[in-house]
Amino acid sequence: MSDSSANMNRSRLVDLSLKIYIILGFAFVFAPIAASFVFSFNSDRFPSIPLGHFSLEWYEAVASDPFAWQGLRNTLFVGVIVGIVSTGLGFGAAYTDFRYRFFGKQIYLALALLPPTIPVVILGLAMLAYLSRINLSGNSLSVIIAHVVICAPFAMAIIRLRLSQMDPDLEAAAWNLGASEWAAMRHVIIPFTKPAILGALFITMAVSFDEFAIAWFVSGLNETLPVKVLGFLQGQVSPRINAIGTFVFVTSMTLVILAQILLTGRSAKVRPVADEQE
Amino acid sequence: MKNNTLVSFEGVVKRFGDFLAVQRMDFEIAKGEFLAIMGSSGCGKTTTLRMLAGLEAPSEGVIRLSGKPINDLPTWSRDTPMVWQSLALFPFLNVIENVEFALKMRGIGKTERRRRAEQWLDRMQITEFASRNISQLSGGQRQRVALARSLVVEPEILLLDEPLSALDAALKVRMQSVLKNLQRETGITFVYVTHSQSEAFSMADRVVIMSRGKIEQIGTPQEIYRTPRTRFVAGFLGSSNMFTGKVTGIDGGVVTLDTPSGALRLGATDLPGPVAVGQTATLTVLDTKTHLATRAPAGNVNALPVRMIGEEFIGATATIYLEASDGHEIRVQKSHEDLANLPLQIGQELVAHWPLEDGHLVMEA
Amino acid sequence: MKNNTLVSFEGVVKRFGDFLAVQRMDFEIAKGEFLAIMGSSGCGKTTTLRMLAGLEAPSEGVIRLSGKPINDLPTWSRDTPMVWQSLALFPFLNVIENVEFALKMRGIGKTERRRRAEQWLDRMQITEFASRNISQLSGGQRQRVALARSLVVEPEILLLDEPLSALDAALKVRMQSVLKNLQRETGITFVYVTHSQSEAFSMADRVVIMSRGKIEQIGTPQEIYRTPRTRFVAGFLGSSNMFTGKVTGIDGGVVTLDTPSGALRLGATDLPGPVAVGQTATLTVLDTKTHLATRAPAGNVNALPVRMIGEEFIGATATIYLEASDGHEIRVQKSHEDLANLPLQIGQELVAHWPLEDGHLVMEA
Amino acid sequence: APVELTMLAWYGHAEPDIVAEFEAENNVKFVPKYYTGGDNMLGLISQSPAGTYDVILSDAEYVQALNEAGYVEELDPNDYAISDYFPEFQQFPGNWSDGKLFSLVTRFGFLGVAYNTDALTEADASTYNVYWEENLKGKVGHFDWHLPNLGQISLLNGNSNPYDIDDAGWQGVQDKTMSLRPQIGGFFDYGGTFSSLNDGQMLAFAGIGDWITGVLEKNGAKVRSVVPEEGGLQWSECFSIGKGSQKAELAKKWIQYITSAKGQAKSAQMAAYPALIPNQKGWEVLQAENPAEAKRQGMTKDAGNVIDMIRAGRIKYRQWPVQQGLEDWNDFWSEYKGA
Amino acid sequence: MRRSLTLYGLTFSLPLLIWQLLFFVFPLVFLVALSFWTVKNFRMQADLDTVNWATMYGRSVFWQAYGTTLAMASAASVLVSILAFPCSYAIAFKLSETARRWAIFLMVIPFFTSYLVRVYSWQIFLSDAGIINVMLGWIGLGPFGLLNTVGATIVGYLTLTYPLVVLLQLFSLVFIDRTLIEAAHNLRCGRLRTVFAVIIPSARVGLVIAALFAFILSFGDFVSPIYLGGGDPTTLSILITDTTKSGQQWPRAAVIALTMIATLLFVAFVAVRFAYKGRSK
Ligand SMILES: Nc1ncnc2c1ncn2[C@@H]1O[C@H](COP(=O)(O)OP(=O)(O)OP(=O)(O)O)[C@@H](O)[C@H]1O
Ligand SMILES: Nc1ncnc2c1ncn2[C@@H]1O[C@H](COP(=O)(O)OP(=O)(O)OP(=O)(O)O)[C@@H](O)[C@H]1O
Ligand SMILES: NCCCCNCCCN
Ligand SMILES: [Mg+2]
Ligand SMILES: [Mg+2]
Repeated sequence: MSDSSANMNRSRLVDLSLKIYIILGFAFVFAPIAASFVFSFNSDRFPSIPLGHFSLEWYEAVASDPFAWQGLRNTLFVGVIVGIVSTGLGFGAAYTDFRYRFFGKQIYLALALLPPTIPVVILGLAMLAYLSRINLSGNSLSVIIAHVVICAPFAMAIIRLRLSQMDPDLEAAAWNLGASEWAAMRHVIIPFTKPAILGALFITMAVSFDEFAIAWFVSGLNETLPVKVLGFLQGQVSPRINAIGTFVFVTSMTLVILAQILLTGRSAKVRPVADEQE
Repeated sequence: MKNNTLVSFEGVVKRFGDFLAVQRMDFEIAKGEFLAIMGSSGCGKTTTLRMLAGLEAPSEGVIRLSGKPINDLPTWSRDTPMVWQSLALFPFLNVIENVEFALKMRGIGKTERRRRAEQWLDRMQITEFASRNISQLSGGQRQRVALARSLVVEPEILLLDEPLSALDAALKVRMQSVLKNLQRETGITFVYVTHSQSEAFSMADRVVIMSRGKIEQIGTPQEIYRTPRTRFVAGFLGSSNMFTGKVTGIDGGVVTLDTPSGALRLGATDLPGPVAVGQTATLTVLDTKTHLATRAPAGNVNALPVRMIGEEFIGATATIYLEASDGHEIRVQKSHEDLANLPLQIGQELVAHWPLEDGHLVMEA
Repeated sequence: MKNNTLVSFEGVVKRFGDFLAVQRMDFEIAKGEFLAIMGSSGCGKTTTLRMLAGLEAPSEGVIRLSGKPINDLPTWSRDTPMVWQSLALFPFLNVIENVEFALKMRGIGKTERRRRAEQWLDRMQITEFASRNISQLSGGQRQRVALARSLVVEPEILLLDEPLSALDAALKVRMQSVLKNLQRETGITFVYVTHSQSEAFSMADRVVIMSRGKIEQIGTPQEIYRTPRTRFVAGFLGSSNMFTGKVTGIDGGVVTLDTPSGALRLGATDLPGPVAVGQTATLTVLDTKTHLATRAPAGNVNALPVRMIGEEFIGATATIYLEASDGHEIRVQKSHEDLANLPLQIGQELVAHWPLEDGHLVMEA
Repeated sequence: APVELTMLAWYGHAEPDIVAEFEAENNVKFVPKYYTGGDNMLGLISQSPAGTYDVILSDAEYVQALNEAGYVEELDPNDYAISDYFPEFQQFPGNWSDGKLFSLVTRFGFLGVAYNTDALTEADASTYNVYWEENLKGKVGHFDWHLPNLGQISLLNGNSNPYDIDDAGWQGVQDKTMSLRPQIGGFFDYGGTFSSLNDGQMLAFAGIGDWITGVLEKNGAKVRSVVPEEGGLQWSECFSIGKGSQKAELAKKWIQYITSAKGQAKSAQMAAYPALIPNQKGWEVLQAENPAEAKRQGMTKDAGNVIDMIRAGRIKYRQWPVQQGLEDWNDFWSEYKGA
Repeated sequence: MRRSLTLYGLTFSLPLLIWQLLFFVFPLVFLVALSFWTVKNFRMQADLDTVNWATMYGRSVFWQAYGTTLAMASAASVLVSILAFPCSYAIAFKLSETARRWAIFLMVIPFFTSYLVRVYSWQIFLSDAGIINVMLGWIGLGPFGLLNTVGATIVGYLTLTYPLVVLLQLFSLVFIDRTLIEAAHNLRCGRLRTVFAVIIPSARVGLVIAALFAFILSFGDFVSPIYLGGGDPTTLSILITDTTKSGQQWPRAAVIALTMIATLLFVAFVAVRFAYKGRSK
């Protein structure tokens, strides 16, 4: 796509500068991640320059902390379920907005998009107050509930954006070719929005992985890892922050890279695969 | 309703908000008929087709398919496949998967599906692209995929929205005969929206001419061509000379019309309705039925002195452009041979003439 | 290069990866010329236009504009406005803003810009839509906006990629004359890609016929129509009967060809190159120059016994389909009058004939 | 499997260095929930079902609130070795209500001037006036809570009872505080306080004491705390049993353990942050186990030890304002920050 | 055909509606109710008193914090949009298919690292003895007070929003019809001008939505103002925490929160209106 544009319409200098700019952007994004990585192996409890010596002490501290493991399990469990549920809900809402016009749609959309605008500290307390009154507080389920509330809008936004790129005749064409609404959903809408669905799945999982303020309130004793990190940051300043951060980072990266490789591998030989599908 | 009626529109109206896209439409389509719909851009052709396909709901009126009202029948239960103007091919499926789509929706097994799809790829001469992505095809190639995708189910009725408009002339002709043959062989009813008069006239059994959401005329190509019922139709076909004036006399089977270009007459046998002296009306005569001579011929004909202002040649025919004494433009279309012994130079004074029975009356200014 | 050459393609080749979209192209476009490019779908018409517009870089060869090589000139420095097949209207601008776009880019002030844009809206009969969104227009209306958007700068050259394909017949004719007049009045060079033979032939000064990335023939409409230089051209125009066979004799200014339908002759004056006995060649004769009779006429003509298999009427002309003794299909196109005194029934035995000088030779099978 | 005991506390109180022994002896596993501020804690308790937390650790001020709101169980004084406590801590304010015991103080500490030893000498830091020094402009940090900071200014203004001041005294505190605003480099929570003192970002700190600098010192940072001549403030942490606890018996056992001499010595050396302990026998154990730390913190029999400081009247309890509302102080603090 | 909601439609529309009603609207209603409660002796009591509203709206510090937060969040969203655009533009138009996929992948990575961790890490860069000042020291500059400044807070906001904004911008840029760009070039619109005349208008919805998200996230964030800004100046999120320190003054905090919600709603409404302005349905 990018190389089909004729070469006389491009300027090497501009292209080069832009590419350097991309790299600078990544430098900004990765600087704190890299620093955290480095300091997670630093012996000093309080990070400062010059570095102390190499040490795995903070990893050992985390690894030997059963609550860190419990937190990780909670985080993963919550994150995966939140990702799936909020992507499902967000997809439904995005499709509703794309396809239907009905009375009160503005309100519906407001409900669908509002939650991320509520300050988390307040939302956390309000959630806790409400959930405890209906006996749903203090466990992973309450974190899932709360996270889905704030994640579904992200999923909806991402998927809606993709739907707006779809030729509106496509769905009609499928119906016209004998696909019921359900079949058109399965064979047209979902394939078309698949990249956005995967994107939404990842982003919502990531948002959940990283959310600590609401989770602090509603998780009770079943804390997720970010809540623990918040505790480390607010309560003691420990390089365990970096150790946990790096560990989670490396783990999720491995997963994402695997997914990426799988997806790339798939698309490279998309046709043969498509032939096999169902 | 006749016995062999497949589709009927009864008082169908379609509004988009305040905008009246289709006005009270009443017509029928017979089983196995090839119906073409023509009309100027934005006149409601696509909208009509979409209502039939169940993609728009009529605002008023009833549409029947095989006698049953289908207003409330969803598209997917209708079996009225359509070839889209925008094509609406599925970008995430390759060519053959697109063609297989409708079969898959009908639950037809993989092998059978593939077999039938390949057959149609072949028929549409796109076999070599079977596993290409849609984005890798040229406009014309895409259109053929769209055709194959709808035809593959061999439906009872097929709706086509300018299916050939992106094809080149040769391919268009070839595809026309493919379509026409297919239609004859299978007896599928075709409803065919097109901008091309030659397409409509050479393929269709009947043609609908629309203007601003209204049906102006329905009839066989011959009827419409020979006797345009409204000024719009005559003007739209672009094949008639038109003279507007006041009716000054009706007697002895002859109607006389006083026009700025001169007094003209026509036979009163084929009038569109009651005609009274003093009414304004338009006389139309086909440019192919309008003859040229160096002087007014003898006999019961209309004859107008004209001056030649231009000529144009397309293939076997030439079109001569002339103007009457009042500056009104008149065209004459003839084969080269017919014109061979006329002094055709710009500025030449000639006489345009036609027999009374070749003129038709339209009660409009 | 001639003095009045505006554009020249010199050995231009375009590859997309391995795919050869345009093969060694050499031709020139004169200042003020109206050049039409035709060819089957996917043959490289759009690619050729895009190279001229600076939207694709030639893989080999040089394109010159007014003598200067422009291979390395970016689009925006070229002044080669184009009317897109997909229109490419800006959806975030309304109609008049679209039309003003190019003027704005040239730094023309607001009032002047508006004035000139309005003038063009008017010329294109879309004044009433001036402040509409593009999405609220019908296909035809959009196409007119696209035309206005490119024409508003009154450029030296205008590239058009099937600009009228979505318009209805009447509008198409009107727009054709608008375009043709405009081209004459302003002297703008038009390079016009079209699928429509009648568009190309009635508007263009010269026509380029392409096939599979190659130029098959360049010439005036008459030249091409009368003397197709290749089988492809003859077949593409669809207006000639073709007979392939072996050259059996060349003498006395007459070439004899032995074909399955019979022995045929033609004058040796207008041969495409050296011809030798034993070579395979194809004789073409226009269907409008092919005559019918009940028996072989006297004189120096080719005459073939044929049997009628069908007929078709479009407007003033009829096409008769016949087959020769070997089953080869032959078409004859005539006005109704010309056919008036022939017994035209399916199955009727007739004779197809034409004077020797109406046949042309193509050195291909 | 071990019995789970839930504890709501500041960070550190349920870490292995403190609880491991108790856990092993009683086949218990603590499940901690660490909070980051008393208000935060109150909010959490008030919105959670009763019985969620078995053991609650809270600062002395909040104990009253917990008690009044009925969030904690009554304790039996006879269950605990209160008699081992220094007399000052046996009837500790807030622990008792209408003669009934609701919580038991377990650790305390002093708040004074925390300073960077490279930038200031102990003599420099021995007055709250050091905060106004020209060379500390932008280098003075606040622990972001009105109570200790305003208490210190109140002490500086000469109020012998820093939290029980009349309107004129309150106005004086406000005026004096406002005059400090240009010196301030930031308002920090616990973590921020740690890092900004450690890396020299802030050179002096108001509203904290050894519980911060002690940890930093152990890690080699050049910081210390001193109780200045105007006097210091005392913070105190108390244990209670949460209302509705299903494991009250075990909770009681824990409080017994941590207030015993052995538990107290552990508590004094808590890895998260050091503190003073009110149990005299605990002092002895600490002296035996870790004389250096006992000396560093001033928990020795030597004259001038921390109890002597209390007895000399140099230390005042941190408490809610008496004549003004808590809101008045807090609102002023917000205004001060926003100024 | 747009029919009224059917079983099919409801299957997609209802779940979110029910979920948000149950778990969002009710807590929100509770929040509204809470703002009318009163606090006595550290205990919140159900009440119907406007005192919290009157108190908060009567305090200059509230309006100060409001102004500060609004200004900082606006600055952050404008800044991040401007800084992110060349990057997303370059990714969309200057990279090959494969490089683009990797760039997107790299931009997603930050979502899998804790924001807290990253902010904490920034302290190491920005402090007086931190990485940046040490490096500046090598060339004889500084140290500069970088940490505990508004600038540092903005760096934190950028950390939070930059990857998201790049991705959202990118998402609308890659789907721009390339022929539009060609058409613009063809009509004499140069490279840079095309960016402003065609690319930005075409991607307007995505760009505005991205800026809106940046604004929303910055407006409500309390991590950066505290850990990088040193809590000074007071933002609304800090004021909320502070307010609760008046002995369980959650009702007053609710007033602040509701005011923030109203503000964000208003901004979102205006932004969406602007984004879709001039587009037909
Ligand atoms: N969804 C819609 N909302 C509003 N107006 C519409 C809608 N669809 C079509 N129209 C309008 O209704 C009229 C008829 O449209 P339609 O698409 O049927 O025209 P058409 O005859 O197919 O034109 P063309 O030959 O240009 O394709 C047009 O004026 C069009 O602008
Ligand atoms: N960017 C591209 N990459 C690869 N192949 C291309 C590309 N653009 C065009 N082609 C191929 O080059 C050939 C010529 O394409 P072009 O668009 O010029 O055809 P065309 O003559 O305009 O056809 P149509 O009449 O269908 O518009 C086609 O086979 C097409 O598939
Ligand atoms: N991490 C918690 C530290 C608790 C210290 N409590 C004393 C408060 C001093 N203001
Ligand atoms: Mg249409
Ligand atoms: Mg093309």
